[in-house]
Amino acid sequence: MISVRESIRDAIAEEMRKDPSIFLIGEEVGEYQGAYKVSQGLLDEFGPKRIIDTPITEAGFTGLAVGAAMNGLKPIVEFMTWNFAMQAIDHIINSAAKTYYMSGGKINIPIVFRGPNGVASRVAAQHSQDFSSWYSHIPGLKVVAPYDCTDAKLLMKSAIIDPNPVVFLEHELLYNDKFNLNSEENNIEIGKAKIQKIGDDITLVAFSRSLNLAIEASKTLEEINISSEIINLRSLKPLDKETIKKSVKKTGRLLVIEEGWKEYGVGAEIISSVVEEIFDFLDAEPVRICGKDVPLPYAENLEKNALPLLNQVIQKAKEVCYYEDKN
Amino acid sequence: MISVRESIRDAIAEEMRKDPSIFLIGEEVGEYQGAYKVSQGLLDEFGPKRIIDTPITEAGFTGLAVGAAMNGLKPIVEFMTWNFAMQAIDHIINSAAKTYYMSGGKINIPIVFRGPNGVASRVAAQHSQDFSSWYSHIPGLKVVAPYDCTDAKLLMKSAIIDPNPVVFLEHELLYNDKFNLNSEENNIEIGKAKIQKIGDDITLVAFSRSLNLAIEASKTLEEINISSEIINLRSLKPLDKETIKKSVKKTGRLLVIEEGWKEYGVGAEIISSVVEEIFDFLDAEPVRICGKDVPLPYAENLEKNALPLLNQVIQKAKEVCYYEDKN
Amino acid sequence: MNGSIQEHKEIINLLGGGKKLTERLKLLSNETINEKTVYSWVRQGIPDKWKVAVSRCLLEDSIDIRNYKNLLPPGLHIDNLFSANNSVKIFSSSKVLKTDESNLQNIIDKDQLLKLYEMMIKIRRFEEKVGQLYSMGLIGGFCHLYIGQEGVISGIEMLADNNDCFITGYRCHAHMVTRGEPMVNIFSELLGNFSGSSKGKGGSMHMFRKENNFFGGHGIVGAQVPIGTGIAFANKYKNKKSVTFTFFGDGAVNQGQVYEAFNMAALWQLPIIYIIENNQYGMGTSVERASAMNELFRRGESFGIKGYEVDGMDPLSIYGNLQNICSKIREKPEPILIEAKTYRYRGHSMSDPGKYRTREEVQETRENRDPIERIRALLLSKKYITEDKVKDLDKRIREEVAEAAELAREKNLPDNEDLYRDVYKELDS
Amino acid sequence: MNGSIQEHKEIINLLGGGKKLTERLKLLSNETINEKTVYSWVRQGIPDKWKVAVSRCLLEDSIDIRNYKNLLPPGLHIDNLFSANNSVKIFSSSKVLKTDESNLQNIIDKDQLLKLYEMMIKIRRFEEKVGQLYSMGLIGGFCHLYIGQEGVISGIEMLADNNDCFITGYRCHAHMVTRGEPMVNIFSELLGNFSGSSKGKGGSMHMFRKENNFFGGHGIVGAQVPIGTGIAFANKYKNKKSVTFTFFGDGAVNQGQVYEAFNMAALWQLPIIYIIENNQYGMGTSVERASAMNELFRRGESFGIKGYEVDGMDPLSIYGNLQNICSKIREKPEPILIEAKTYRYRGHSMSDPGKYRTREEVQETRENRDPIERIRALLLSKKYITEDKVKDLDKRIREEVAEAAELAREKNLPDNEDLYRDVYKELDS
Ligand SMILES: Cc1ncc(C[n+]2csc(CCOP(=O)(O)OP(=O)(O)O)c2C)c(N)n1
Ligand SMILES: Cc1ncc(C[n+]2csc(CCOP(=O)(O)OP(=O)(O)O)c2C)c(N)n1
Ligand SMILES: [Mg+2]
Ligand SMILES: [Mg+2]
Repeated sequence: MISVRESIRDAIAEEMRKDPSIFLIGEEVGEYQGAYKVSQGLLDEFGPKRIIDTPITEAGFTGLAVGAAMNGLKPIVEFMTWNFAMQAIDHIINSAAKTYYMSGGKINIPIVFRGPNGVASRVAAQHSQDFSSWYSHIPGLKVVAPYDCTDAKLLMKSAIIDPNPVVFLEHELLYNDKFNLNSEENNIEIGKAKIQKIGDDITLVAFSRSLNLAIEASKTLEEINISSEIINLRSLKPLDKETIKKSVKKTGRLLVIEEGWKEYGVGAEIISSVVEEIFDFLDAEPVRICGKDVPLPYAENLEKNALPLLNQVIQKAKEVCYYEDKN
Repeated sequence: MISVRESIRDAIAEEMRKDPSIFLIGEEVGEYQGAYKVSQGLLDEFGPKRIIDTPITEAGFTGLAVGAAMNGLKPIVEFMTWNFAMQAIDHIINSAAKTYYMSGGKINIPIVFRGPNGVASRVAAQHSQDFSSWYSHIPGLKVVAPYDCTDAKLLMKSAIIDPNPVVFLEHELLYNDKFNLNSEENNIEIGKAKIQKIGDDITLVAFSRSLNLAIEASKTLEEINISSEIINLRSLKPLDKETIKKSVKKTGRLLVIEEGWKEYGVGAEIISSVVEEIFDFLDAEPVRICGKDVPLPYAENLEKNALPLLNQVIQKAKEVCYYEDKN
Repeated sequence: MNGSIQEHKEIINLLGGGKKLTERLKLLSNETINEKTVYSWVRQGIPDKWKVAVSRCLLEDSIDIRNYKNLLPPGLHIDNLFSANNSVKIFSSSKVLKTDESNLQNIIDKDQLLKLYEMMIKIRRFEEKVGQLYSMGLIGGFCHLYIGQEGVISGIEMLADNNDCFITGYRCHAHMVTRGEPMVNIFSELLGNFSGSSKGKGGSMHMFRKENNFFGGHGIVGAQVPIGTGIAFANKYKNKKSVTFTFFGDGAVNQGQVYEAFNMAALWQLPIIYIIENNQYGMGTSVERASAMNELFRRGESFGIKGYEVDGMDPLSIYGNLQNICSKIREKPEPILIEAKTYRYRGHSMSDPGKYRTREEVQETRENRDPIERIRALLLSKKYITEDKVKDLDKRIREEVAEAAELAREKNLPDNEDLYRDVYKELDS
Repeated sequence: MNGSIQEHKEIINLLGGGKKLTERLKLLSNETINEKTVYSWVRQGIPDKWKVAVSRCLLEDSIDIRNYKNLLPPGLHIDNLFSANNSVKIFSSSKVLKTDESNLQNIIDKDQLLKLYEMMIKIRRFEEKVGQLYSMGLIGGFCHLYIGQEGVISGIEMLADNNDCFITGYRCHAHMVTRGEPMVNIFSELLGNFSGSSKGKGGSMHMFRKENNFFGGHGIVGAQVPIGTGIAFANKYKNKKSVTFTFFGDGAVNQGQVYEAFNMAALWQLPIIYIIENNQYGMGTSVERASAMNELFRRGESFGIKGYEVDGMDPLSIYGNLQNICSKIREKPEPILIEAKTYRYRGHSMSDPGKYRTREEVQETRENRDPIERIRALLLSKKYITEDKVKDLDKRIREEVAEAAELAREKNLPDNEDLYRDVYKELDS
């Protein structure tokens, strides 16, 4: 068993050992070993030339990393959290994502932007935004959101090797979670979802930490004989519509779980792309259980309620499966 | 008849005459009369204290405007185009949209962020992004996108009066278009859509310039006896789901037209919120005709094809209405 | 001496001869000088008085002055002459403001000194209590304490008036306290209660006291700098004589938006005092590792903003040195940059193990530069207060703080419906 | 004189008397000085030579030096002494680099001068043709011409070598031309053809020539500055001796990310030359209206970057003044800031009516400072070329340009499927 935190670190280290043009840059990634300790030990192994502590200047070091990528290096940019990447978002979109196209394929930008995304614990609105749907809206970017250690490690390796800019959305509240590395997988293709659990009656689509809800809900549903298939998206862009559609064709029901805000969120795209293409296979309305549309509050009880809740998932799943509680 | 450009200007001027705490700030809004001449004449009337030319520092002047709003003024911030607002997006989201909530209702930010959004003519990828779905994802922001002069003028007035941050998405390619001001409307509530045209067989949802496509398509469809109802969204957040649902309940069919990228775009939210709530009223799959998921290219023919095309709208509408061409 | 006269002759020739040189020197100084005098230098050498001016002429012609070492008078470094180049207007006169102990000790009276002392004690006891509550698991998320830096806000508060405006980053409890927010409200906020300053929605980093012009409490490093500039902009717009004090850290000082704000503040002459609280570290990164030019008070020079360094561990130095600056700004708005050298005793936030510095470094500062100790010693030496009274005062404040904390602990969580309130302000109709 | 001796006595007392002053002066200078000498000043006055050093002592003690006017030697302004304050290390020695006509005219030989001339002519004719095509409606969108600024890129190209890297904003056609992109490809791009430099996808603002290290062509004002810094970072990382020339405008210079880049470049000593092409306007806004401190070459001082102003209308001045700077950087990487004073003759873009300046202003610059005219005159006066040859050359280049444009006009639009190509690069497997 290994933690998600270590899996990410290991992937970075393994790739860095192979390719001297890879370097890690960001705030506190070196001497401090990472604000969330993801880069623990890397400075020791690779030295300050390749593990680079920056001033608190997201726009600047992101632009710098894009320039380095244009000129032959492979930067991994750590945002202490994705909230701070808003300062740098112009470079992520305009300088990184669009350049390959604008140059007619002359200049590609092999770069990984990574860091914890979305909610953490009690850090309030400015430190808790989930950017999944924003980045996934942008052609030229690839967007991945790992759940467990296998996801984290193999997706990170794929992201580093990818010749395009990849947005790598980690989750602070998963860093400590431990999983076995799945020895049967040794490569995850960006753009492919995983069937986390096979089932027949309803398709639960989730990504990142919302997988926990899906898995928990699935167990409870099993008890009342609702068999759910769980899809772990892994990639948000490209989105693996085929896998989702195949599952929904089988189950006839779709429920998306997402921690981010519901309106204009990830769930909207998933539902729309399904109904647009396989409307007739649906036996009930497709539904979303998402973060509530409010800035994330600090108070413990409010924060909890602002996020998707297990009982909401179960309740909704029952509803669309036309299950009626006996009592 | 008056142009959309002048309607926006007039609304600003009328409100500025009433309230000395309103000021306009941005690049080239004063002496140059606006990069797109929206602020023509305002410097003359209101002087340099209230019409303020800034250095090219979007983050800085947006933050400054937010501070001014906290301290009792009502800024209207012009972004030369919304593309450049990415430099300032942290202030729009973290400083403006979230503060009312984070302060428990102590500090509100009455501010209008405005400027042309989305495609212009042949200006390539960095200057053509449509930010509609991004901003609409954010609780605490209101987002409006006017189509004609009545929309533009009355929405601008509502935006200025609103005690919350309002994102006002104009369209460069509509600035010159002339319309009669609808004398029957003298106020548009933010959050309310307009039935642009009544119809029975299919609901066409559009906003901003995509209304043109909806209106054109509707005429052609009329000729083959497909009666379409057109909804002009006006507001993207709050989204007027009631009006959309009411229409779809009647027509049983939904087609969304959008210039922005399809994946994770506005159409996704509209379709999802409809199917989630009134799935059973739909007689065919709801569909989207959107911008293609590529950075906007420069070449004339590519640019045209990157956007939603009239024939695609008509074709799709026929399809979901099960209309079969005779020949 | 002959060699040097030889050199001087060469120089005069290089500069176009006596006649031309005379004209150039006239332009450079207000003193009259005639050709004959200059001609005589060819034989007698250039007198000390005129050496600086002659050096500048050489520089203007891009002649390497290092060849003529004796030309520069003692105390003047060649680099200074470069910027003394005629074509370079000097905007900045940034400098380090000294703390002249004996002078400063008399600038405020007994009552003021006591008030200052009480303010600092209150901040420290408050923050200590916050630290306790955090360790008890009652406070969540990030929590940044101000312990060690009390002198900065307190010195400023001594010279601020009620109309002045304040804004800072996430390290904002002290500002709430000094701006008059009841401590119980701040504690309540930290505990996530409905009676908190932000109804429990903001937490440690997002607190405001609008009644007294404290505009928060911002979590994004550097963001408060343009916002503060906008607050000052509004004051000027409304013809208010208020000064806006905008606080930020030595880490924040590298954020680009800071310079965008500097430029506008200088361009539009806004009434604002930027205060860099240089506590030596931005999280785990020392100033030296983050800032290329680490005389941070000079970071406004490139934008025409004067900067001053003050000892942030001495509130009297802040008060004494800034008083005039502040009243000048009230009369004639302009931006000023202050670097207050200070230190934080605790970790960056409650979860910082602090491996980037030694215990000794912290200990040394606490022992030798503590702002509270400094003022306590002064109060005692001036016999404004006795040791006993000091203890009484301390006890009273401890009790006040404890009481406020206790009161705040009477849980009153927001109710579930509050989740959806305060997203938008209603239109008044 | 008596009055002044009286003053000097007072000063010596203020500074703690002869003994203390002697020690302080020793610290300030390398020259030996003994107590007796200083004591004698009480009676004889302070000699000119030591006045600067004494002034600095006054400043260090925050004594207002303005009370002692005669202390400062001619040519030294008080503001310079402030920054000469002992506790202020002077990082910057920014200065204006003069164009010494007679010197410069000989720094390059006939072939080089001809090459320079041809380069500038080529840019101008190219841009003129672009203007024509635009007016004919063949080019769409924004289109920014470089006419008037040819001297800048051409001067730089004279000292750059093949490994050096270039990046600029949207005003990038000239850089494409001088970096060796065939003109027909640039025209094709402007016409939106598949054979264009960016396959018709980028247009006027987004062009690249990676073979010769030209990294574009960027539409977001200021964005190229951190990107360029990253290009330099990569060169240092790879131990390449290349210099990166990063061009940006007087408008872009206010963008915050510029200073974030400056800080990192100085902190990490990257081999980069930042070149502000100060053409006096950012769109319709003059430097004065946009920049608080408009000696833009000094904008790096707050970050420890030296700056130099050069005449951007004189490519020889650029070449001559930057040659050494550039080779120093190659040996020992460091960032340098250059402000090239230049001018654009045309509107900001093709759609700019240009009401923010007078025709006369433009006319005057064209007539008196045109870089092409300057070099043409030099070529003629040196008899490197005859009037006839000038005409021939001009004609040849016009033809080349016309031919390239003609060739480009053979439409070859991208095909529809190209819309979906080049969004992502395929993994090589
Ligand atoms: C834009 C941004 N980047 C990073 C962070 C994370 N962060 C919070 S505080 C901090 C250090 C700031 O140091 P400094 O400005 O010196 O203030 P201090 O904490 O010392 O008071 C960092 C990096 C943030 N909040 N915002
Ligand atoms: C971030 C951003 N803001 C605004 C613009 C619009 N804009 C394009 S060029 C320009 C003026 C730039 O002036 P300057 O830097 O002096 O360069 P010049 O055009 O004179 O070469 C502006 C405001 C932009 N492209 N990017
Ligand atoms: Mg600090
Ligand atoms: Mg310019």
